[in-house]
Amino acid sequence: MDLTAPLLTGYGIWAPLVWLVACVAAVIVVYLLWKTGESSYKKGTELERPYLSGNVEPEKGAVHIRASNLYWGFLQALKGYYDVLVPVHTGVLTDYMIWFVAVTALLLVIVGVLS
Amino acid sequence: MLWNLPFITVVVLTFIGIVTVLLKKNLIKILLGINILESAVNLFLVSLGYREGGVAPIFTLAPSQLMVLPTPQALTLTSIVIGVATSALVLSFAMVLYKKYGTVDIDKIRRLQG
Amino acid sequence: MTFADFIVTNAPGLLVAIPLFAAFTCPAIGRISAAARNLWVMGAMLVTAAIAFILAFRVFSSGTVIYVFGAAATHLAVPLDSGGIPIRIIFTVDAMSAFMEIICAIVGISVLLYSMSSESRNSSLEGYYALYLLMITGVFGMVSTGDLFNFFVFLEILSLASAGLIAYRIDGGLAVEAALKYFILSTLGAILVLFAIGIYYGQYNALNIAMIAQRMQFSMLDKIALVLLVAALAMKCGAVPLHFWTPDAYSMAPSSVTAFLVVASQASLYGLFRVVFTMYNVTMNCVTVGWIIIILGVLSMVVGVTMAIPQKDIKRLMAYHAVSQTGYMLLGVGVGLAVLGNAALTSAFGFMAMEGGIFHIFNHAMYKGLLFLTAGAIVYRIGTRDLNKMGGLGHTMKYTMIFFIIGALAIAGIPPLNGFASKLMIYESVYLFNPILAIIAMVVSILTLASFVKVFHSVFMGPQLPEYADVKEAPLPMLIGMGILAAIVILFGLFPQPVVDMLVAPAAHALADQGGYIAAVLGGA
Amino acid sequence: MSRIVRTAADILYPTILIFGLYVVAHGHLTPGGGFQGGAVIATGGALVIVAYSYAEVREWLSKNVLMGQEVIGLVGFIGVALLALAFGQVFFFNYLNASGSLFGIPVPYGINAGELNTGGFVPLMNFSVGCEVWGGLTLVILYMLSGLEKEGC
Repeated sequence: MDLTAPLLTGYGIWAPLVWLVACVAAVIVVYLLWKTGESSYKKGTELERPYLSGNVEPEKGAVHIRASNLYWGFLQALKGYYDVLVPVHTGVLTDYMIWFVAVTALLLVIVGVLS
Repeated sequence: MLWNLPFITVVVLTFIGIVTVLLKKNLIKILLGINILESAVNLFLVSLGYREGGVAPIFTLAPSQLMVLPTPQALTLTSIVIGVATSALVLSFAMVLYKKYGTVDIDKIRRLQG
Repeated sequence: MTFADFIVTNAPGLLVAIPLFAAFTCPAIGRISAAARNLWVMGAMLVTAAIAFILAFRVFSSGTVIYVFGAAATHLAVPLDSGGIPIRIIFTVDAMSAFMEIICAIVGISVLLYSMSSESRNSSLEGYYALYLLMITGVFGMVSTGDLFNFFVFLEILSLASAGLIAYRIDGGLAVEAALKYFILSTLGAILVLFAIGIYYGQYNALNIAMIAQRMQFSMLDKIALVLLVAALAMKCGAVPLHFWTPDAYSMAPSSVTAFLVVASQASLYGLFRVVFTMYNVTMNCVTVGWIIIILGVLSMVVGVTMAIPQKDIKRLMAYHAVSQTGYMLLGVGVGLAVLGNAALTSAFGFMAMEGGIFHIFNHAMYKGLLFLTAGAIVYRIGTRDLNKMGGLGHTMKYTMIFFIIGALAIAGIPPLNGFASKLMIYESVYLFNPILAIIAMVVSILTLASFVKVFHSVFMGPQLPEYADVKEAPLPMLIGMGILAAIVILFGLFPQPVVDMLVAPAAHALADQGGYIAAVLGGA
Repeated sequence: MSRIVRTAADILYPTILIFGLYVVAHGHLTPGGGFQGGAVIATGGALVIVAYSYAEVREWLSKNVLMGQEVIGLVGFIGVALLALAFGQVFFFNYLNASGSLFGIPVPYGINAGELNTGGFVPLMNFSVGCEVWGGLTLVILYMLSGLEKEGC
């Protein structure tokens, strides 16, 4: 058994180890490039503190962006879709059972007629 | 016609069961609907194994007599046992829900949604 | 007969006997002391897992193993005086079953190790461990059994034990509500399964899957039975639009149980594949049924991931992702089913799609289990599931964060983790079948990544919040449980081809090879 | 409940108990078996609970004993099946059948009244299941009643 064999997908190949080696090489190159840069950052000085155009730094809890605020735009853009989809999950057991029975009936019709 | 009577009963019971499950809002009644459906399945299984004029499938009466099929009866028994466990579990859920939510109306038990 | 021979011969029987015995004795052992009970349960789990590995090794090296309960010999499927009908309870373990058993054994050990410390705050854990071992029994039984009625019995054992565990922490009634929804739907599904079993028995006088497969006519009654089984099992594995119980049950169950509920759903998925491939195979209209499964899969992928994005409860979000990932498996195997009748297409991409879908079952169980366990560790430490209240935990829970990153990258299909390998197989083979399906699958993958970026940002990133200043790292047993799964995620990602060769390809071929299954049970038919 | 009901329950309970045990013991000969017999006995328990009050019954029926009964029944069932492995046979192999020992008489051929001493380990399993169902169902009833009592019913 060849552990290093690439994954044959019938259409292409995927060799994770080669990919990993390439990644490591890229990281080394990037690191070397980064090392050549000029180091102006000094620990323990004013540079460590966030600069907010002279305003006072807000308290820690207020800085953090909470989960609900992420992807607001995405949700707003797909509002029509979500307005249909979310109310379907009513939380009422009867609705869930009606879905179940209805899908079974639909499949009965499909399989009974088409095959 | 008479031969098909058990199967007609199965269809009727299934229909009653499904209607009860889908239209009733009381949790206990839904459980009863499920029990009706279970009886429909059990009747279906038992009538599948019936052979006209057959005797009970007990080994002591073995010689040269037609027996009804024993396997569906074993299946039915197992399914009854599972049905008892189901009923007990749903009833205890209903008790806890009644204590915590103050209702067994399925329309009002919907704090998890979305 | 030596001890090793004894174990090897009786492995399928012991696979359900040991967890059952341990579950039944658990309340009695629990009276002695909590430590003795933990040791007992863990020992039983380790022995069961070892037996599962031994059995899987035997199956992968020498073909299908059958085990006939109560017969004079283990392989005597057809008693001499029965007129050629296999009447006994039978376990038929082929490569696909062995594959599922490996999944169940690995996740079972990690989850049990994890729950040793995650549940240690609660009292009366005898019931918890007994039900957990019953779940293990149910999954092992479902994936090993060779006759339909036992499939039903183990399905019900699994449903009862799962419902009991979901409701285990009553949680102000919420957990009971989730368990109620899960259980009523499961019971309805089980009734449909039993109807289907009755139809088969009435037609073919047999319950044995191999016997039914051999005699299959695909008459009108068989079509009805097929639909009943497909609908019930698709509901149990959480395919849209029958997925409504999944987010409720997954989010309200204790986290350790949720990780195992993933495996339990996949046992139902296994049942679905077993029905369509082994019992019907090419006697039915593969294209129609294959497309039904593909459409269920695509709906699951899209609806699952889009519903996950706006969620605010961390476990509910992950539960919707579980629905979405189930779609990939249905898509892959559905494509394999749709081209089953066509030998050229099957060898061109059908098998690859099936292998992708089956490989994804394994990968999904690993990374989804890992993600649920990390979510459980977070909830265990900070006491809330609300994503809006979390933040800055990366400062204190470093190992949990690393495990979460591994799981999140794997589920999003980022190389070189295992999710990428199986998704690549699905993309490429499905693209040859129908390009639109492959594009949908890729878009869903991107949305998955987006959704997990949100979780990662809102849980671990940001400044350390004052209310979580004294949060500690998760306890060691929980980290070990997560570590096992994370190690497998990385290993399978780095060495995909050996895994495919050893486990996945035999499983896919065993699933498609109906004649081999029948011959193994009925003997060269 | 009234004295009439209590007296009737007093008289009926032993009868139900005996009948249930009969159903358990003849499980391999007549319709019935462990589950049915156990359920019959548990029904007797329910009758006593209805006739008397939960507070009185709680003193007679110990949950620990019932739980123990359940565990013994379950372990007995799986243990009897596992013993087959100890004899070098297949799991669930009926090693007692026609062995000449306990329940080991070969089944007599022809029409007969039924021989109790047949069936191999099937009667043993019926006893185990009967024991388990007796304990389990009574326990379910007791737990449900104790849940009601906290409510003040």
